[in-house]
Amino acid sequence: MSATTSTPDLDTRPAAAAERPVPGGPVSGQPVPGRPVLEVEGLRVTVGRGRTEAVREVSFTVRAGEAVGLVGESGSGKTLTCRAVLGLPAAGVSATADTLDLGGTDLLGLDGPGWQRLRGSRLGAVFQDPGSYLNPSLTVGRQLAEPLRAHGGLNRTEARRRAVELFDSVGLRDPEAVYDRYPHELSGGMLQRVLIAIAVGGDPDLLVADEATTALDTVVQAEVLDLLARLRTERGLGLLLVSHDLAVVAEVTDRLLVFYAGEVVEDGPTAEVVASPAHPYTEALLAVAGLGDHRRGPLPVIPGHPPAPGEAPTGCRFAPRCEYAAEACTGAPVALLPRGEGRAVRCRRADELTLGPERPATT
Amino acid sequence: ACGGTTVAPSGSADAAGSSGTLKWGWALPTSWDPVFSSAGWDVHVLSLVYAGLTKLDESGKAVPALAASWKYDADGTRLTFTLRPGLAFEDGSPLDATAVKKSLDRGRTDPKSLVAPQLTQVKQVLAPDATTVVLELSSPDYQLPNLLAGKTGLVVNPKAFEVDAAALASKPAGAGPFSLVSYVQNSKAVLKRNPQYWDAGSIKLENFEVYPLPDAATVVSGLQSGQFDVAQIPGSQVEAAKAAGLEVQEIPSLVVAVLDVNTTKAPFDNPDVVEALKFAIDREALVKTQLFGHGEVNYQPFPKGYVGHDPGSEDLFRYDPDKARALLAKAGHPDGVDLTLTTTAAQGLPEQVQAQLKQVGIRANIEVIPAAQATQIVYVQHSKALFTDQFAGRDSAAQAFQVLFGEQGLMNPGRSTPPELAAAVKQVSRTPLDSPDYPKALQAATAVAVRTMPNVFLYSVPRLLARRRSVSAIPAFTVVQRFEGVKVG
Amino acid sequence: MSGAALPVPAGRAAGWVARRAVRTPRSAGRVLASAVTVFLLSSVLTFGLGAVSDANPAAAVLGETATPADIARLDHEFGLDRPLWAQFGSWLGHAVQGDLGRSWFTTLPVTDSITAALPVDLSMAGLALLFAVLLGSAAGIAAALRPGGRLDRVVTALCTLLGTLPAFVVAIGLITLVAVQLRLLPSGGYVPLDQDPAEWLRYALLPALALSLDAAAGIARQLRTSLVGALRENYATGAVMRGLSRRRVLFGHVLRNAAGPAVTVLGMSVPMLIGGAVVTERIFNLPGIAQLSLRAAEQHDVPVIQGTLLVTVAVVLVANLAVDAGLLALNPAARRAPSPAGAR
Amino acid sequence: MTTSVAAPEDPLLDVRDLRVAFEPGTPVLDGVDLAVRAGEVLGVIGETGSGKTTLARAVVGLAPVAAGRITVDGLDRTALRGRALRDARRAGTVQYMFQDPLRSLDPDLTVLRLVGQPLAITGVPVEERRHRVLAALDLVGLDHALADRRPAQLSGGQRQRVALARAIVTRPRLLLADEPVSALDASSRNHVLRLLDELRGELGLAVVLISHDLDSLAGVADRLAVLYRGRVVESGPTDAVLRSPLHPYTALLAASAPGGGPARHAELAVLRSAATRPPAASGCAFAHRCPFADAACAPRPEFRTPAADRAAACHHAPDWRTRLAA
Amino acid sequence: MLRRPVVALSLAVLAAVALLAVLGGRLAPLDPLAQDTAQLLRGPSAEHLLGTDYLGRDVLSRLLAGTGLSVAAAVEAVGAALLLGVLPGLASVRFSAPLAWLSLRAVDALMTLPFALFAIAAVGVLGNGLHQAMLALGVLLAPLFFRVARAAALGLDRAQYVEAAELMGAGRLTVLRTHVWRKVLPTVAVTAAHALATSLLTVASLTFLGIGVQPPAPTWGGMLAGDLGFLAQQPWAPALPAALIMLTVGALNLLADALQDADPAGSADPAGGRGSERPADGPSALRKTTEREESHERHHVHA
Ligand SMILES: Nc1ncnc2c1ncn2[C@@H]1O[C@H](COP(=O)(O)OP(=O)(O)OP(=O)(O)O)[C@@H](O)[C@H]1O
Ligand SMILES: Nc1ncnc2c1ncn2[C@@H]1O[C@H](COP(=O)(O)OP(=O)(O)OP(=O)(O)O)[C@@H](O)[C@H]1O
Ligand SMILES: [Mg+2]
Ligand SMILES: [Mg+2]
Repeated sequence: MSATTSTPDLDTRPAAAAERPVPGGPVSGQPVPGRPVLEVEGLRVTVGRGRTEAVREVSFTVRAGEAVGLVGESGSGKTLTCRAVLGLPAAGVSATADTLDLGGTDLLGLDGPGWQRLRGSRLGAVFQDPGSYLNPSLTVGRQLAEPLRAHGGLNRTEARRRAVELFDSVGLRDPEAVYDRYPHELSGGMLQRVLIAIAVGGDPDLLVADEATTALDTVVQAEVLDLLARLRTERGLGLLLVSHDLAVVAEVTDRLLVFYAGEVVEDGPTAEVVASPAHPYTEALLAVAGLGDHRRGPLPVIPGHPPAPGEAPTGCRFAPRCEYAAEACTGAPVALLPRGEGRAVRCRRADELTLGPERPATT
Repeated sequence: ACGGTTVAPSGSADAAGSSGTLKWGWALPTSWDPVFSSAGWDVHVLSLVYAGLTKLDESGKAVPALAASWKYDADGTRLTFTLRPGLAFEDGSPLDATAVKKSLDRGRTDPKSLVAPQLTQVKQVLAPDATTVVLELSSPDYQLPNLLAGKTGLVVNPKAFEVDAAALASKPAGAGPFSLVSYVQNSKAVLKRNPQYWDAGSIKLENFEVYPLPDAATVVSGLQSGQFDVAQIPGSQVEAAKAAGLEVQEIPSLVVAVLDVNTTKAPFDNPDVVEALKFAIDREALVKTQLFGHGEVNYQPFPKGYVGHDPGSEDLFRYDPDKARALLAKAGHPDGVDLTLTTTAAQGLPEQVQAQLKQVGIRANIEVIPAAQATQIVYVQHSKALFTDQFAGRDSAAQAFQVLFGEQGLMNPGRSTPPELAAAVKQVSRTPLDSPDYPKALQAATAVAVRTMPNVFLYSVPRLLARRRSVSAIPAFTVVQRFEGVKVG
Repeated sequence: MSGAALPVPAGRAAGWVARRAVRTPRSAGRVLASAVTVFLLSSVLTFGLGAVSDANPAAAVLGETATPADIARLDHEFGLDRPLWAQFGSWLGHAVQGDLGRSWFTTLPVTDSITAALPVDLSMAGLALLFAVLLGSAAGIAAALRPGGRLDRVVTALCTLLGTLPAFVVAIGLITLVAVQLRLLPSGGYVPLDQDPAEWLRYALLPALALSLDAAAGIARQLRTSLVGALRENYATGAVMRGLSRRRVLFGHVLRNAAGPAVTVLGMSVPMLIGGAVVTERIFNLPGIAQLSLRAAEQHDVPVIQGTLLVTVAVVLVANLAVDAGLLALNPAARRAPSPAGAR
Repeated sequence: MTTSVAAPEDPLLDVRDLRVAFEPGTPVLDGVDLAVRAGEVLGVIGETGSGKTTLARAVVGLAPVAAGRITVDGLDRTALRGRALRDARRAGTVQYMFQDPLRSLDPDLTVLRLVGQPLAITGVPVEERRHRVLAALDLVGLDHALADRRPAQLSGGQRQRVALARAIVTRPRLLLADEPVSALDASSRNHVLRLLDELRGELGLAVVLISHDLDSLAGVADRLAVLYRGRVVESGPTDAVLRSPLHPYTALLAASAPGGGPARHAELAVLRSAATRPPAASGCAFAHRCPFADAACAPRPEFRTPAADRAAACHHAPDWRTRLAA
Repeated sequence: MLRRPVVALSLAVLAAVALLAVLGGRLAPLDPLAQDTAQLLRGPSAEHLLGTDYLGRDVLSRLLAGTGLSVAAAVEAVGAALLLGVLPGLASVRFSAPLAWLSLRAVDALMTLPFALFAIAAVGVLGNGLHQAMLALGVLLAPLFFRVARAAALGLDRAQYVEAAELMGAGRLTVLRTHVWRKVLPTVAVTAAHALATSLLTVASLTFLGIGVQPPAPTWGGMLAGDLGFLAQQPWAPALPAALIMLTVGALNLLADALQDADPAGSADPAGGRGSERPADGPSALRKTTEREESHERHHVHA
């Protein structure tokens, strides 16, 4: 069965491949720290036949070695944003942007083969439910070796050797045995490691991890998060991490984007945002999450529901649920304005309010 | 078995001009053993590989075949055949009187023989010398030379049935114009010219292939595309065949369409109803629609031109719906009558007959029975009142009478024969075929039969043969189709 | 849906069953048990069909001259005076040894008739199967490449159209066009494969094509549906994310997973191709099993009816086993089995 | 059904030495003991596949019990069969909330019918049924306007609340909630947890709450039971178990939760350090992953109670913590 | 659903056919059985809008009058199949393992029998008539319904909401009524539409072989088969019944496909939830009638 795929049908780039560092080995050609690997400006995503705007005006930058987190309630547009970056909009979804740049490559107007060259080499992704992203009838090793051969121009034995090394580098024990396993023979944690190995196999500049740890239990989740952190420092990888679990994001990321109803409502260094949120929604979110606080106590909630796409109010979208909402909040759309060093917030009353993490939200 | 397609022109010194292959779309036999063949139409194919003491000429008269001559004794109970000298079976073994005797005896005495009933009057067969065969009869019967031209008289090589009689079913052993090279059931039979045949000189075809008859819808395209050289076609395809550049021959045959009537079943237990039935049918219309005009209205079992055809019975029951209605009323059915018309294929004739009967108040309900069960249901159990049938004719006229009208007659479901008819038929059997009285006796019997018997004859069905232009005309044999003189190419 | 549904390993219990599953004695035994049971049940049905018919050999063989004594003699000769179960037992017993009795009508051994007819069906069905697979998968894949695109709509329309035509209309249409109008191929008849392969092909092309169109349409539709479905699955996205080309994703990943239902459809069309081609055989004058059995049915030749049905069932069962093996080969990992707990 | 009032200290749910095996020889639950009192929330935690769902399903009679006893309110549920089982179920004293609300709610039925179903089955007349359904919806904080919607038209949190409403409409005494919040974002999660908390107060419910999420459990559970490979390895008051675990696995779990800080990280490093061996067939279930495992761990550990209300099944319970610090 | 043009068109065609089936005889301008030997196989004329057939009958009238019988025949076969297939299929879910296995093998056995061959043989035994042929066809179609119903019911039997109902103490009938029936129905309807199409075609083919015909009452299949004998005279004649068959069969198939494509799980999930979560069993998993049944059956657990 394994004898069939012999020739990669893409342009193979043996020269480039040969230069690629072996995972775990000395990191060469590492991007200059701080060099942007992903620049997004004015991203808009519409869904459905009515082209309802589900994400609007999203701008952010991921630098080499930096981890950027996207947080927000369910349905706030985190996945749509990631998929737009990955060039994988679902059926009925379309994305436009002013800038969409991956380390110098303009992603806008990239054609099929262009995306192919990026994916599996400079762009990697991991999702929730890792098992479903692997072909159930091929061994996981073969699925890792396949892009190595297609993109890296390795031959069968080289690809296998490299794949085993990669498996080893993501902390899979007995990588030789894992190579010949089928997806259903591996646990969720192992599958997520396999996906990560595949994602970093092409030595990407950017790794997108959308809810990559959500279905895992805490022990495994912690292991996977550690792995991501390690890869980031070792390879200078830019990480875009999505989760609705603020605790996870707070622990892993450098920067934080808080999404609400398709908009970024707050943007800033994670530690600062967590310590002193500037937007009432961020504050509520922090309060609700109760970061790492294992004490009995009243459980705070944010009253009401986030609006469905297209049904958000014209003014501040959070206003109907905001305990600080005032007359001014409902009129015109609110702009995302810079606030201090490297921070921005989308709130009319940002300057008037003093918000804090410990302030419990309304019950 | 017999291998390959290699054409062997060996030993055909007398086969000057024989060549080519004729592909005939007809029907393959139920068995290649004439004694066990169970279908009437098999005789055409069996006659390709077997020969009889006699054969029938184009008009149906017995003429010499293996026997160069024959003669009856004075009281008609002893028939002596004189064989041609030097006859041989296809495998080369001699065909002498002993062989003929063994073959006839097998047909008479084999417990499963299907021809035995036709030979019941033969007391014994003698072979006094190599070329003389004597049949001793229990009663005078001048029909035997005719009868022996058919399946009953086809001579089978004793060597074959003495060794393995069952093998004959797929491997004929005869002395006919052709011999079988290969046979695939339901597919085709490949024959080659038999140089040993007594009349091999008149066989101009080197090879002969027989195929099952194709569907009416595709037969013409089969001929056009060269799948067949000759094939029987239905009347509806005549125009198409001609349009496709094929030659179409209309050969008169003994086949006649007929309704079998069971006079023991109501309402036919009343003779007036039977007569009403005869008048109620518009045979002209039937010929027009069923045969597309290629055929003739007929009120009797024999076609025009055959010795048995009675000129006095032409137009006997000309379509007369009023009379039919009157007869029905007379029979006590003024408001019409209900009956069941049994058939094996409902489309066409039965539909039309049904519609015609409706005109005179006979409400016929069509019932379809499987063709194979027809024998059992209609002929053996006599359980049906009215059945659409076709009579294929017989080699001997007396035999035809027996089948149609005899007390044990297959197509006489009522199982009764009026004495005057029996007498007339007896007279036929007792009249030598070459006697000048013979036609008169036969026609008299026909006249009695059509007036006293319930069978409703409808029309004669010609044998419609379409052929490619490369094939010379097919001789018009009324009873058994023969291919003497036919050429290809 | 196939005959002996081979137990496709599924569920937690089978989670560990990997590609060696095909060869484990347990599943092999189960497959065999299934196949044998199906065969037995089919043979009961087949035999029962003859048994409930009131047909008897006397009617077929003796015809017009039958007397009650004759009928009784023949019934005895054919063993019809024994109890049904005994008849069934000896019939099946002989059948598995290759003896299907003798035709009532021609007195030829049924086995011989079938042996003569079967190659016709097998070679024709084989060719038709080839056509069906080639045409069907080409059309199905082409349509799935761009769901809703022009090609997709053309293929779908064509499949729908083919599905609405009775088989004989297709066959006669092909004859009229190819054999009569274009005079490319003969309109009917048959030359055995072992006699002259080239001639065989000339004769077989048209009927095989007529036979295959329906199956091809079925395969195309099924393949298209499952391909489109599979392309939406996460693992297809996963393959795309690995930077594989569309072609590679389709052929290397999606096709093998999506081919299952199409292969099943293929398996289901085997009975149609082998025994169900009555109309095609009739129109093209092929001396196959279906013709044999149609004729036998018309003549109430019970041994032949039973024999042809039984042999067809056997062939179909074998074909089904092949399909099942094919499915397993396509899908060695017994997909959808949830990951066994504690595998770390 | 026994109606004799149990003494308050008597547990409402009492599971003794429960053994569940889907296939003979490989038990999924192996000697589980549990007790929950009325008005108490017992949190069950453990890694994927450790048998949490199976435990809950065994209690309601959906998993094959190989050995052991499950009594609810003094009635042995394992002994019930046929009619008696159906009658016990119709009484509605025990309710089970499935792990996945979308799958356990018939997509074709409206909220009204879904929640009313247990009442319909017991033959409650339509009017009363409607009344009680709306009351239940009120109790879980769902708008009456949602009563005519179908599951697909609800948000995840709303669905979870519908499932909860269906569970409490029969006024149960015991509720088994299988990961009721794992599919929800933090706000919705807290909504549901608060509801559970309120209900046990108002209805005197005993709740078994299964979850991965330590935060959730910390919020509402009075006591915790930690499951590992089909065995309860530790149990005790929530706070105490999470702060000072007696079992290394519990410690690993607690330390793995995000947001722990540097101290936790050091602890984690030690706890994870063991090289994985294949799990032993007998003895301590955790030994193969345990950094403290040694020859002493070969026999199966007893369930010991070093302090009041606390218990752990670990041979090194008294001393591993010191080795951790070392 | 209704707004999709394919569905609307199919339904329109089927409604027209149904109307014809009911009213066809009354709409016929002439007596469909009246023969006129003076006008055999004529082309269209003012008197006979679609010409006459081989017995001079009015083709238009026959087509109209034939609708009823053709449709009734197909409905008869499918009705028999439904009866013989669906109920046992639903019931088989509760069979004991050996009985279920045996019933499946029996169904397999029926399915391995080649369709046409069996129909021919059965008609030979039962007698040659439309009803007999349809009954035979019904028997052969029944396994399809058995499989479909069983698969659907099996999937549902494992569905959590059925388990939930059992936990409430619901009896089997209640479960069947409230949960199973409605989910099985669409699948059965899809299969029935396909089966109707199949039986219309099969009737036509059998008629061509001379099986199951009942003249003079016209049927589409009968007319089509009959007309093929007169291609030389009227090459276009078979096109008329063929077109009716094609239209009806096509409409049925398209409708079935559309029903199948309407993915119930695909309906919008307004509240978001997590994108990839979808019920793994439930009706959407039952859509493929060709799907193999899982070999291992559910553990029946009643502690
Ligand atoms: N293919 C689609 N068609 C229509 N609407 C969509 C589609 N995909 C997403 N949406 C809608 O867009 C909004 C944002 O969805 P998205 O998946 O980005 O949310 P999210 O932030 O990732 O939420 P979660 O935490 O639940 O994953 C939601 O309201 C969702 O319903
Ligand atoms: N019906 C079943 N048949 C066979 N094995 C089963 C069955 N149900 C569960 N198991 C097995 O029992 C073990 C425990 O499963 P269970 O669902 O109880 O775990 P869990 O703790 O609830 O896990 P999760 O956190 O993933 O929900 C697993 O190994 C599982 O594979
Ligand atoms: Mg998301
Ligand atoms: Mg669980």
